[in-house]
Amino acid sequence: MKKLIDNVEDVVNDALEGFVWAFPEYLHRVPGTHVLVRKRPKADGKVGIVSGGGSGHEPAHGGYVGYGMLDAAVSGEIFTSPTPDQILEGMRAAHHGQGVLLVIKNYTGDVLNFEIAQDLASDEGIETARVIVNDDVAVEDSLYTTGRRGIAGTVFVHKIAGAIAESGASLPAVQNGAQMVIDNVRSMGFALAPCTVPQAGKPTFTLAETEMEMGIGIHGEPGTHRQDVKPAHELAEFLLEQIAQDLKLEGGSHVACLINGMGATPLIELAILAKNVGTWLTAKQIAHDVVWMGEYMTSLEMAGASLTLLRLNEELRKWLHAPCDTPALRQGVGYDY
Amino acid sequence: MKKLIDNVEDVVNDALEGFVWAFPEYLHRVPGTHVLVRKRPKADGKVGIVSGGGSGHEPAHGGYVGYGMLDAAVSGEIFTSPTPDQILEGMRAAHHGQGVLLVIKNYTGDVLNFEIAQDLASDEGIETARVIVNDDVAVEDSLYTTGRRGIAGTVFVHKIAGAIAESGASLPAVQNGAQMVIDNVRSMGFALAPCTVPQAGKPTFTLAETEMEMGIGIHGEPGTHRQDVKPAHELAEFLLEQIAQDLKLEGGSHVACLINGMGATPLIELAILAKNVGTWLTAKQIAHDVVWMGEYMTSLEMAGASLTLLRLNEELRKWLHAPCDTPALRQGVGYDY
Amino acid sequence: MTTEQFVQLWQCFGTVVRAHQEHLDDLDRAIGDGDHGTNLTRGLGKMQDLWKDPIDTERNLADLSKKVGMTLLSTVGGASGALWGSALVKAAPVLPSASACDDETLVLWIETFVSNIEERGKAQVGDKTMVDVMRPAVNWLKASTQEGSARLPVLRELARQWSEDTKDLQARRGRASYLGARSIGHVDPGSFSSALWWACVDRVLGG
Amino acid sequence: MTTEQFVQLWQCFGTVVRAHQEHLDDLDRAIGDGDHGTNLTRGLGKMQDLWKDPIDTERNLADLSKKVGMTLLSTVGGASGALWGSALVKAAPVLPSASACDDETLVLWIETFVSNIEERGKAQVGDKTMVDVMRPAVNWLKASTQEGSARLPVLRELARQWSEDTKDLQARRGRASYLGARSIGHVDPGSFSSALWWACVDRVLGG
Ligand SMILES: Nc1ncnc2c1ncn2[C@@H]1O[C@H](COP(=O)(O)OP(=O)(O)O)[C@@H](O)[C@H]1O
Ligand SMILES: Nc1ncnc2c1ncn2[C@@H]1O[C@H](COP(=O)(O)OP(=O)(O)O)[C@@H](O)[C@H]1O
Ligand SMILES: [Mg+2]
Ligand SMILES: [Mg+2]
Ligand SMILES: [Mg+2]
Ligand SMILES: [Mg+2]
Repeated sequence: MKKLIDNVEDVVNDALEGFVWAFPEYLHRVPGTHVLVRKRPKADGKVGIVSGGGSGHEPAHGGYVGYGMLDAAVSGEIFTSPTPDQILEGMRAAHHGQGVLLVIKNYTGDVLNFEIAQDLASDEGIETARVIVNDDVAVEDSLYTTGRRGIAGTVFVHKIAGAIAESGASLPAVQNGAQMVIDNVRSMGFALAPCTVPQAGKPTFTLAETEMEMGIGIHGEPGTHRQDVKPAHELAEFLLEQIAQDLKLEGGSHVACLINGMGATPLIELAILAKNVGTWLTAKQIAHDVVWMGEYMTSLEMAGASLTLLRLNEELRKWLHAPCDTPALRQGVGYDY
Repeated sequence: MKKLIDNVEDVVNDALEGFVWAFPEYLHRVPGTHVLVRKRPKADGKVGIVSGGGSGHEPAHGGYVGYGMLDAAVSGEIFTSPTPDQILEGMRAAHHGQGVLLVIKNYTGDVLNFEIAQDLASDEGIETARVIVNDDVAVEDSLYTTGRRGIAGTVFVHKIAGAIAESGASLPAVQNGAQMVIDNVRSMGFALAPCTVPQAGKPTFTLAETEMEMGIGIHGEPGTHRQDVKPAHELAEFLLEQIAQDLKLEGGSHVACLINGMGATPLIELAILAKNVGTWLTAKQIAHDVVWMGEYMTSLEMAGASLTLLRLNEELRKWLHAPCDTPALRQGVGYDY
Repeated sequence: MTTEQFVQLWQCFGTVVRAHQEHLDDLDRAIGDGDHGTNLTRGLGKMQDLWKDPIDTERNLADLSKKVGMTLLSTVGGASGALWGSALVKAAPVLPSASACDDETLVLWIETFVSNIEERGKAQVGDKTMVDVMRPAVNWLKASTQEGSARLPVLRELARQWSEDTKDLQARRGRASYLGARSIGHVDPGSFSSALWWACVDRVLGG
Repeated sequence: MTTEQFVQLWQCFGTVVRAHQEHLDDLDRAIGDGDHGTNLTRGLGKMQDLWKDPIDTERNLADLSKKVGMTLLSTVGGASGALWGSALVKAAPVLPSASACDDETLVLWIETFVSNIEERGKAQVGDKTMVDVMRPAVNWLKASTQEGSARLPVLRELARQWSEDTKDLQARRGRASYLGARSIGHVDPGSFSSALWWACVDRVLGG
């Protein structure tokens, strides 16, 4: 295991320190916690938004703390959901009198720990609501199981819920907006090479030089199946077909796209994937509006990518285009030509 | 070689298409060329800025095309400087009546091809000037050799020259500003794992599981020496000492920092490196202003990082903080709390 | 059960889990995210740290259950941390605020926190989780007519077997459920650590 | 040299470089960026494409030199593309706008483009570049008293040796110079491809 780290035990703490050091105008760390909050808090009277999860998904989630997105991000150990006491700290910091929305990715550990934290916050008189992101179409959605995982589509939830909250909307309105995103967003990913959790010291799975893993999550979990490495256009087609089928997209639909690198896949390869996404959408006569391409929700140094489509309506489009200013996502720079 | 591509021959073309598809509001491709230009060109009467080089350094250079940075970026094949005819196309597209500044990284191929293009542009009546970036302290600076390489520090040149040009300054003024950056910027990098040029199909060098390469460039070139993998704080110290010595930094100096990933190193590791950079600067009583952390100038899927320090004065600081709006770097989002 | 035994039980669990950390991680790597051993070791290690000094004066089983629960809740993370932690906190009132309890109360305490795990996790026997060991174990204890200390070595072996039996199941809860049919053929890590817990119950309270 | 021979010379160079592409890339990988073979193959291949149809009517050596130069300039990229390309363009006027030239003009043409390479690249013999083959080769040609066609096989072997001799040098120009002393012990890729060019000169114009 070759990693640019000092000590496997300190990885999360050191990275949080590095983030705060690199983005002092955006981030503040609640002392003694794994909680990053906005340096300049939101105005009172606006709904706070807290997200979080295991570490190892950077820039998620600390990278999305800032104007127009999150108020606080809570980090667990690598790939391990944060604990309720930490989440509670995040909720306290994010609370500006109008309640707090929790954005939770659908993993048992995350759901349970956030749920317990929500109980604790209620005990303190903090009004809370939550949404559970479950965008991964690689996993069957069934009432009788845990359902689908939450992966990169979460970033669209941050963006849109953040914009709604920034507008001064109520907690139910922010929650509804977030849920509208969740109802319309689907993702799927694959790995060309696995990742290694620092403390474990060995890869989460192994692949031969010609193999890839389809339908992976963001924790180095094995995916749905293993197959020979395919060219980018076949991968794009396969993922898009799964997603589009689940979303029941058809000619004339409007979508936003997220072409997300898993950590070790360089931008030049993501751009090639993007080109193929564009070709496919055009062929299907599906219009696209926003495209995000880069590393938004990673899995340590896994090589691979995920695709996310968000079906847009007028409302979602409006919030998606609203300005935001965070370490990882900034848009809406104003200037004269 | 596992890559997310369709065809080794089409990598550069496909990636350019993907970039333009993903960033339509920023980028336009000059038809039939490898030139990306601003979708909304700069106003007439302002100096144009053209940069470029081999592909494989994404987001460099197309990612820096936009308001406040570049007017055009010219891409060669992977790690191969672009040809004069392509560079000339870029200069034509970037020319708005006040001349064009060429930002060239100090590689023989780049320097020669840009030089020839400059001659061709002059023949067409385009006034030109150029600067040569040579920030890599891993390489000895000698009059009797090619001198130092240009690496990640180039992005500071783009940022500051871009801001000066946007202000309406003359070609000599933009060139002087760019040169001031070059005189004050130094970088050095290392690799934990090599990269593979798609057409070659094999790594540019090989490293044992415990080895790393110090002083690498951005083309998969071998560096200055090979050594055992070291913890992040030792690497940070070593690089910073080389850089600070060359820049003659001392307590009280002000710098901007770029913590740059080489392609496969995830953000969490860059953050750990950043933390150590912060610790070192504090210990040396060197004040820092701007920090950029992420992938700014990569080397395909090489694992590793480079550090860059730019010694700041009031003027450089001002231009560094000016807004810019490009695919890869945006700052200056305006909003009310 | 005395407070000494209570503390010994969790110290034993910490030691045994640490010894099996890599195996637990490996089990979790196969059908989860490879951190189950690391998670429990972190939390139980923290608890052992708290108890490094001569056992404090807190000779109060209810408080101890709450304390262990809170500690696990804030240090383990993941699904297992939330389940063990919150269940122990919720089950604490079942124990007396005294330095010992009888066997019946002990079983009721276990029954209560297992029920809490089931409720919180919405898991049933057969879902391929820790419940596949915890629930049959409590039921067996309740149904058993043997003496408390004599029956525990038997239960310890049964728990081990119940964990082994999760191998043939398809996961319906937890991270392994994302794998669908691919989860079949692997032992559930949480069931394995649960069996280790029963081994400690035997070691500390058994004959 | 006739226009036919001129075309044959570059077609030969394209074929021979393609055959040695991997070796040239390997040489460049050791002390550069591993693309020298790929670069030249791309450019020379493009030229072969242009000539696929029966050689055009352009029976004009000066134009051909310019055309080859422009093609290399716009397709090879890197240091070698700029050097070969611009030098051939600049040397074109030395050749007659006719379908043949005498030996003296041929040598003057080579001398001119080699000088151009030296000027543009600011490289001298000993800097571990293509100049280490090109310059001694022209000088030897000029000094030689042998017949044109007979001396070429000798020169071809000499060029090969001069390229081999770059192994012991430390690079002072081009990408290899960044390696400092670490560049010693490897043959310069550009010198090797230059020797291949001289081999083609021999094959097309030699005895
Ligand atoms: N809903 C649930 N109910 C009961 N037990 C569960 C549930 N989900 C997961 N578990 C148990 O938790 C174990 C995984 O714990 P751990 O690896 O520490 O957490 P995570 O899955 O969050 O990484 C599983 O092996 C399973 O036994
Ligand atoms: N300044 C120079 N003068 C003459 N020849 C040079 C110079 N710089 C490089 N070369 C030659 O070019 C060769 C490298 O060509 P190539 O690999 O195609 O370009 P690049 O170095 O840009 O990748 C070197 O081996 C050397 O012979
Ligand atoms: Mg986990
Ligand atoms: Mg090159
Ligand atoms: Mg786990
Ligand atoms: Mg080369």
